[in-house]
Amino acid sequence: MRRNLNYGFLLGGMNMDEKKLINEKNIRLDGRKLGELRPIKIEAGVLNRADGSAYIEWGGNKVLAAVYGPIEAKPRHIQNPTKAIIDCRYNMAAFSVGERKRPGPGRRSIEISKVMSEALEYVVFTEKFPRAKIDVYIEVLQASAGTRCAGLTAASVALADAGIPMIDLLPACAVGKVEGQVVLDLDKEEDNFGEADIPLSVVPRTNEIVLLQMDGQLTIKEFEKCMEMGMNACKDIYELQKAALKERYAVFTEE
Amino acid sequence: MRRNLNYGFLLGGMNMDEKKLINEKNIRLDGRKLGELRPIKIEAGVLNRADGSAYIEWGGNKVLAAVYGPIEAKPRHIQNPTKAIIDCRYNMAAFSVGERKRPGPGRRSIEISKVMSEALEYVVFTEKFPRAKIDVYIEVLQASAGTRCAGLTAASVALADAGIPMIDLLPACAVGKVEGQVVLDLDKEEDNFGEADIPLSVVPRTNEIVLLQMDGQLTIKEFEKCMEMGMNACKDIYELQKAALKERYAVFTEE
Amino acid sequence: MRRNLNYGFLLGGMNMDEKKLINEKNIRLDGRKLGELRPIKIEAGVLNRADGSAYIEWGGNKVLAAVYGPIEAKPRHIQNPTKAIIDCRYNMAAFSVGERKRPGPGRRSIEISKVMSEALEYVVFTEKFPRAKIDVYIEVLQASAGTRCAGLTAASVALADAGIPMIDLLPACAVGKVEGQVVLDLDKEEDNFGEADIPLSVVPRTNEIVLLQMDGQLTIKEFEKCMEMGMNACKDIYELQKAALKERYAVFTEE
Amino acid sequence: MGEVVVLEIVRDHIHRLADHGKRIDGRGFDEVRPISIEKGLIGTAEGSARVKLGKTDVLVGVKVDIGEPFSDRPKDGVLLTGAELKPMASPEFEPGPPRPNAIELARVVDRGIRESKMFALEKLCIDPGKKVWMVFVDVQVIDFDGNLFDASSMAALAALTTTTVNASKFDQGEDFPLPIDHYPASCTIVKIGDVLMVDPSLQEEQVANARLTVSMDEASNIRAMQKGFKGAFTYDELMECMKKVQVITKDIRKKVLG
Amino acid sequence: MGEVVVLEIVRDHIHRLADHGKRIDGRGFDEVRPISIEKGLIGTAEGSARVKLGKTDVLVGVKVDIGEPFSDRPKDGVLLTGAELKPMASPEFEPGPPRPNAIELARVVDRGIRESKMFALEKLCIDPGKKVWMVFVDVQVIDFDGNLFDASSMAALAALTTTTVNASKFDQGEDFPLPIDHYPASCTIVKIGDVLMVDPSLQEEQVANARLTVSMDEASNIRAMQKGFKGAFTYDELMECMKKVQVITKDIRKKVLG
Amino acid sequence: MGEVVVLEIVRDHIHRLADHGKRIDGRGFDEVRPISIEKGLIGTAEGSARVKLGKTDVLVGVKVDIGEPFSDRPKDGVLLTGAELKPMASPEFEPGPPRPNAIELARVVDRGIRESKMFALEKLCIDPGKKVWMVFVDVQVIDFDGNLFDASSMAALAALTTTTVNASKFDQGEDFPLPIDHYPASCTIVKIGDVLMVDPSLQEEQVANARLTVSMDEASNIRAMQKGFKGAFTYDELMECMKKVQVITKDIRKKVLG
Repeated sequence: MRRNLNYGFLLGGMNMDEKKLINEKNIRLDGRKLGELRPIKIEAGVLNRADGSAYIEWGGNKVLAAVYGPIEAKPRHIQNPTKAIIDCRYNMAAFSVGERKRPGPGRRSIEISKVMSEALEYVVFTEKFPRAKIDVYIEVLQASAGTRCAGLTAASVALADAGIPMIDLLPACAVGKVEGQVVLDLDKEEDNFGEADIPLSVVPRTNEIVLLQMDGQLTIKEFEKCMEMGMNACKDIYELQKAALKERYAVFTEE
Repeated sequence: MRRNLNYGFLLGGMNMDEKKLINEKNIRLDGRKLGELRPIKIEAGVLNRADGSAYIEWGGNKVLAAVYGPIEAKPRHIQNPTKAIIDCRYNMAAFSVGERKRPGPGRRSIEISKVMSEALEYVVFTEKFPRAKIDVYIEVLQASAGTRCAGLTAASVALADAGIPMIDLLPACAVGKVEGQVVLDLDKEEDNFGEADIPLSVVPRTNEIVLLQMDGQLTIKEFEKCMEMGMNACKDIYELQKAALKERYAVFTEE
Repeated sequence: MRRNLNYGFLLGGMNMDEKKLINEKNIRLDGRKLGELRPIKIEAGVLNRADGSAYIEWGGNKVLAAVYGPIEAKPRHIQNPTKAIIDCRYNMAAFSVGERKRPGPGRRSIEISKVMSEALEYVVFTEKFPRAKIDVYIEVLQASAGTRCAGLTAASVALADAGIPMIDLLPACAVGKVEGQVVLDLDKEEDNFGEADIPLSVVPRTNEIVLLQMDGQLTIKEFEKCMEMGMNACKDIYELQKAALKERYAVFTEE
Repeated sequence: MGEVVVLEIVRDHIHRLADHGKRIDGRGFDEVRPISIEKGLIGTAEGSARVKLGKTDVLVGVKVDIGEPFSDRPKDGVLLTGAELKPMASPEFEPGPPRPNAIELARVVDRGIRESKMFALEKLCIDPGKKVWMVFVDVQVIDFDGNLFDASSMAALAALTTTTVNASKFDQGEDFPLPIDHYPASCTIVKIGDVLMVDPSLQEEQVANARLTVSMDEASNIRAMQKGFKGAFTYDELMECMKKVQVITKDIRKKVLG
Repeated sequence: MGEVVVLEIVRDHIHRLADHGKRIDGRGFDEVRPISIEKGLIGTAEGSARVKLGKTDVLVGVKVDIGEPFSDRPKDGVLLTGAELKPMASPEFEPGPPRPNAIELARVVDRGIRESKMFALEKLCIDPGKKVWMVFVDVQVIDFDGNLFDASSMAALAALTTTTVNASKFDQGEDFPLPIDHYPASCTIVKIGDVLMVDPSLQEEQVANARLTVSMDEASNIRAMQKGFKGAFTYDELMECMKKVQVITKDIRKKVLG
Repeated sequence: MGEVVVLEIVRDHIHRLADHGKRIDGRGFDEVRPISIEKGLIGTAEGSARVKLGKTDVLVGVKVDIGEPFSDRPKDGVLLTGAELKPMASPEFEPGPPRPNAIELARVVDRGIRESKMFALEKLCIDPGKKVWMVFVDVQVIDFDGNLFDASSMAALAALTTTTVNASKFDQGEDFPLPIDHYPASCTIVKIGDVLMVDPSLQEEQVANARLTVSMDEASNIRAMQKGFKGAFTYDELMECMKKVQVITKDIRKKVLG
């Protein structure tokens, strides 16, 4: 039984010994197959003020990403003379979870912001913008497991929308273990009561892994299966990212 | 019944259904007529270190105002190349209210500081001091309804005491509605149990309104009456401000 | 009975009316004589990254001191054009006391850091390093009364270890009154239940007092006795400081 | 300095247009920008609404919880309003704790709700002195093009009128809608030169002398007011504002509730 | 640099005067500046006093409330002392949370009260482990011309001796005066060159080598002590200080209580 | 700029050595630095351990207290892990509240303990919903030469396995050892060019492309994982890492517990 400070209480009356998250036909509570993603909808260019933006709905998640920059990094002493800094800030809105979240970044948000910044820095041609800063803001408006993956998926679309040169987009998704089986894209109950959760992000062009975290319990064999399933799913998500940018681009050319 | 987090409890045992704030002869609990101010005493030049200062006693309010500046604004990036910044900080002493106030600026103080700064900026010739800053500190030592008006009234006297060129002084006072009647300068009980409260400040020379807030319930007609009563009262307060400065000036010439 | 927020509860069941801290032979609970120090062990040069360091075990205290600098003080506006700043930061580890201490500097730590910085500044030739800063970090890993004296004793050894020119080392120790008698180097129970506590630090070469605080109750006569006892003890501690540096130096020459 | 020069050019332009009875985006002086409202979009919130007022985009989420009442109001539920000007919405907004602009926004929205007695806090008492319903109104600005006060007030009105108190989750009987008594709407007017313009865009706010925000209930009673910016209003201007507010808040209320 | 040069000139001047047995404001070395005391001036406080010590001006307000005792002192009331060096009082003081100077001031004033057992905290217990009286002593510096320690201690003494515990407000029986047992007074002495001067003004503090503050009770017991600044005292100087403190605290106590 | 140049030289040097199968300090790619462990050294802590991993020096203290459980886990004890990168340990670390690096360290150490179910939090319940044991794990870095994750995890493992719950102090029966079920160990691997190196020193961390920290239990189950730095791993590299981790965590566990 995994820890989750935010959602556990929602399941108050539920007796997990009786309830099964996956039935005998390998169908999950929400009707998905083991390797099936929740519905994903991505839209690029949704904000006016930001230099680039994207909105993603992914299962019960609703996440906005906005990009400002590159602009000169300030104060000067934070500048890197050889490349741009990527400063990604992940935030959950007060009303995005069951129990109201107090405003301001907690330890979880700070850690997620850090691993996201590192992942994005790998794909952006930061050396093209010495002394500059690129700000990426991720706002989770409604959360339902997998927000960091939804956020990172949206963030790279927002960077592209801002015209920032990149090696590639960054699709991301979670994979894990529930009732002994490897499953893709855990939903909230699976995340709460499953045995392992691995958010990961892959550079589609090179198949390299740039974001990887895990908690729970897995054998090495199971981890291999997880990685295969997750890396495959990232390819599907990549297509949705490209489609969102094409649609945005199409709108532009029509104007 | 209006909200007031600080004083409500002081009236614990009082039954407001029985107690009347205004009697049948239109006399208020403290003996004042509807359009009568509480006693006001203003003194200019009360501090040694500050460039200008004033002390005001207004009913149960005791408020100090101190002015430092104009001096070069620092750090440089806050400078306005065309005029001086006015930074007014309103603060209530821990012991100024019934229940001890925790030190440090709360949301109420920050809002009041903002509207005060804006009002003072209108009357100071800020364009005479590009890149400079003028600090105005308001310390409420004892509070009893109407502190922001008392503070602003003292602040403009302190600015004059500091020799800072101004269009005019800024008298301020509150007006409101209590038991259906428009009344001037609400005291603590009237503020707690009245129906509306309007702090306002007027430039005497031009009759323009530079500070105006309101909460409660008023018809437009009642608002008109309030404004007339308040604007008139500001003229009386203006005379007290000028007298305080004259007295201060007189002392100087005697020396 | 003196206040001590941290340790008092440890003595929960103890009835102080019956228990005596000093017996009829003038022997204290831990077997020491009135003017006897607890065991002290000092080691210099215990850290790799710091420019200088020292470790001290003193009775139940375990304290580390580290020195960085002199380096240019930043930001520039804190620089003193005529001498170096000494910035000493005293900190108690969360686990160093009976009840877990919340991380971050409290008011007590800030005051101790201030008086320590002032004491150290007297013995360092700060005028040799204009515009510079010397950081001294004191970490109390285990606390048992007298941590500021242990910390200051270690700090001056760490400064010497960093090669910073000084008038002299700074031995420090506490002296106080327990059950009517002047005693040296109070332990935890004596500190909690004694009548007075005086941390002091002496420049051995000149016999000047650079750190002195006191709380409790003392006659002037008793204070005189305390000072004599404490100043003498500082001489003994001074020998231990020098020995620690010699040992460190000896190790170097052997290499 | 560059920014200052640009701002001067914009100022001149807006003033010159105003002299000819025009606004920079072609609107009439008393014309509010297009309003679009989406209600109930946040499933994790007990109430929510997103309001687009021109290019200004604001999301309000309402959370309801159980907590202790304030000691001086033991029988009243608690209303807490917060606002964050997230850097996502504008390059002017910085990360970190709320600054004066955000605090003023939160307090003005709060007063509009509180002073209009939009809902009776005494109806949100569970156990006097011990347990009451706490209503958290969180304003999140998503895109900033001026007049946050009105956009946020509209979103708060829309969110609160669709809020369900999740009583069953806390074993406090059946869920029930927040008991709404009044429907306040606010209207913000800026003074540019001698002209009064409603619903200012960001460019208009940047060059305006003075700003007035008035909240009225459905009977056109004034419930809250806030003058802002470094300029002044005359008495006559204030009274002219009141007339405008009376008309426009009716319109806005209809749009938000309709 | 300009400031440094001015300070050097002042330093030389003060030293030269001291060589001739004089102080910059004409006082004798053992002479305290004029003291004026106003008690009970803050009606919202349970006790208050304003002390002017020369041009230094300090206001202390005492608030009394009911709260929980510290877990290791379940039968003791709580004394909490705070000090704020507000920028109103001096251009050197900055807004924001208390810095080391303010914290040292608060703690030294606190020790003077606490260690002298000015009032017995155990008499402020209402319900052991649950409810005790909490005494908040807040020091507000209004005008700063040196020697805040003594000015604040005097104001604290004056305010506490006139404090009424507002028991009736909390339904805890009749109001009663804070039960005072001891009357501590503090005296601060600086060393400038080889000279000891009591009650330093700001200019004297700025050029002083070392500072010593001693708090004594009415029986001339030492109750608290704090050495400050970057210089040192010899043993003989310390003992000379004690003699001065003994005389001066008696004077001060009389003035404050009288 | 100077620093950047030096870093480039170090980077070239480390890469060139790696091409020849060597590391800057002479170790093999899969070789962990010397480990020394001291347990129980802090008498004021309920458990403690100091781990030196090469020149990295970390102290972990465990405090146990009684408190309230989280409302969504009423029957579970509470585990709280904190880490401070004190400036004592490195000129790179600054005073003040924990920054992202310290927060990531605390959270990775925490996950290693929590996800391995090192001790059953449900066994630390005293009175469900009201009173539980709270276990505070505080990581204090004393000297910093890279790989804080593994050094801290080792110290946490060593400290927790020697922790005594001080029940008698709280009148909760006899003291008892923290009931340990699993013994997690972590191994950190960096990728420099195409080479994987375990237990990176500071210089290696500074030039590494990517970092992977994996925590395994005694049955070689993966319990927690954290990829760090701005580079990437291929699938094959990840699987190679897993094999290394399996071997090395066994070694480490033996050393820490032995």
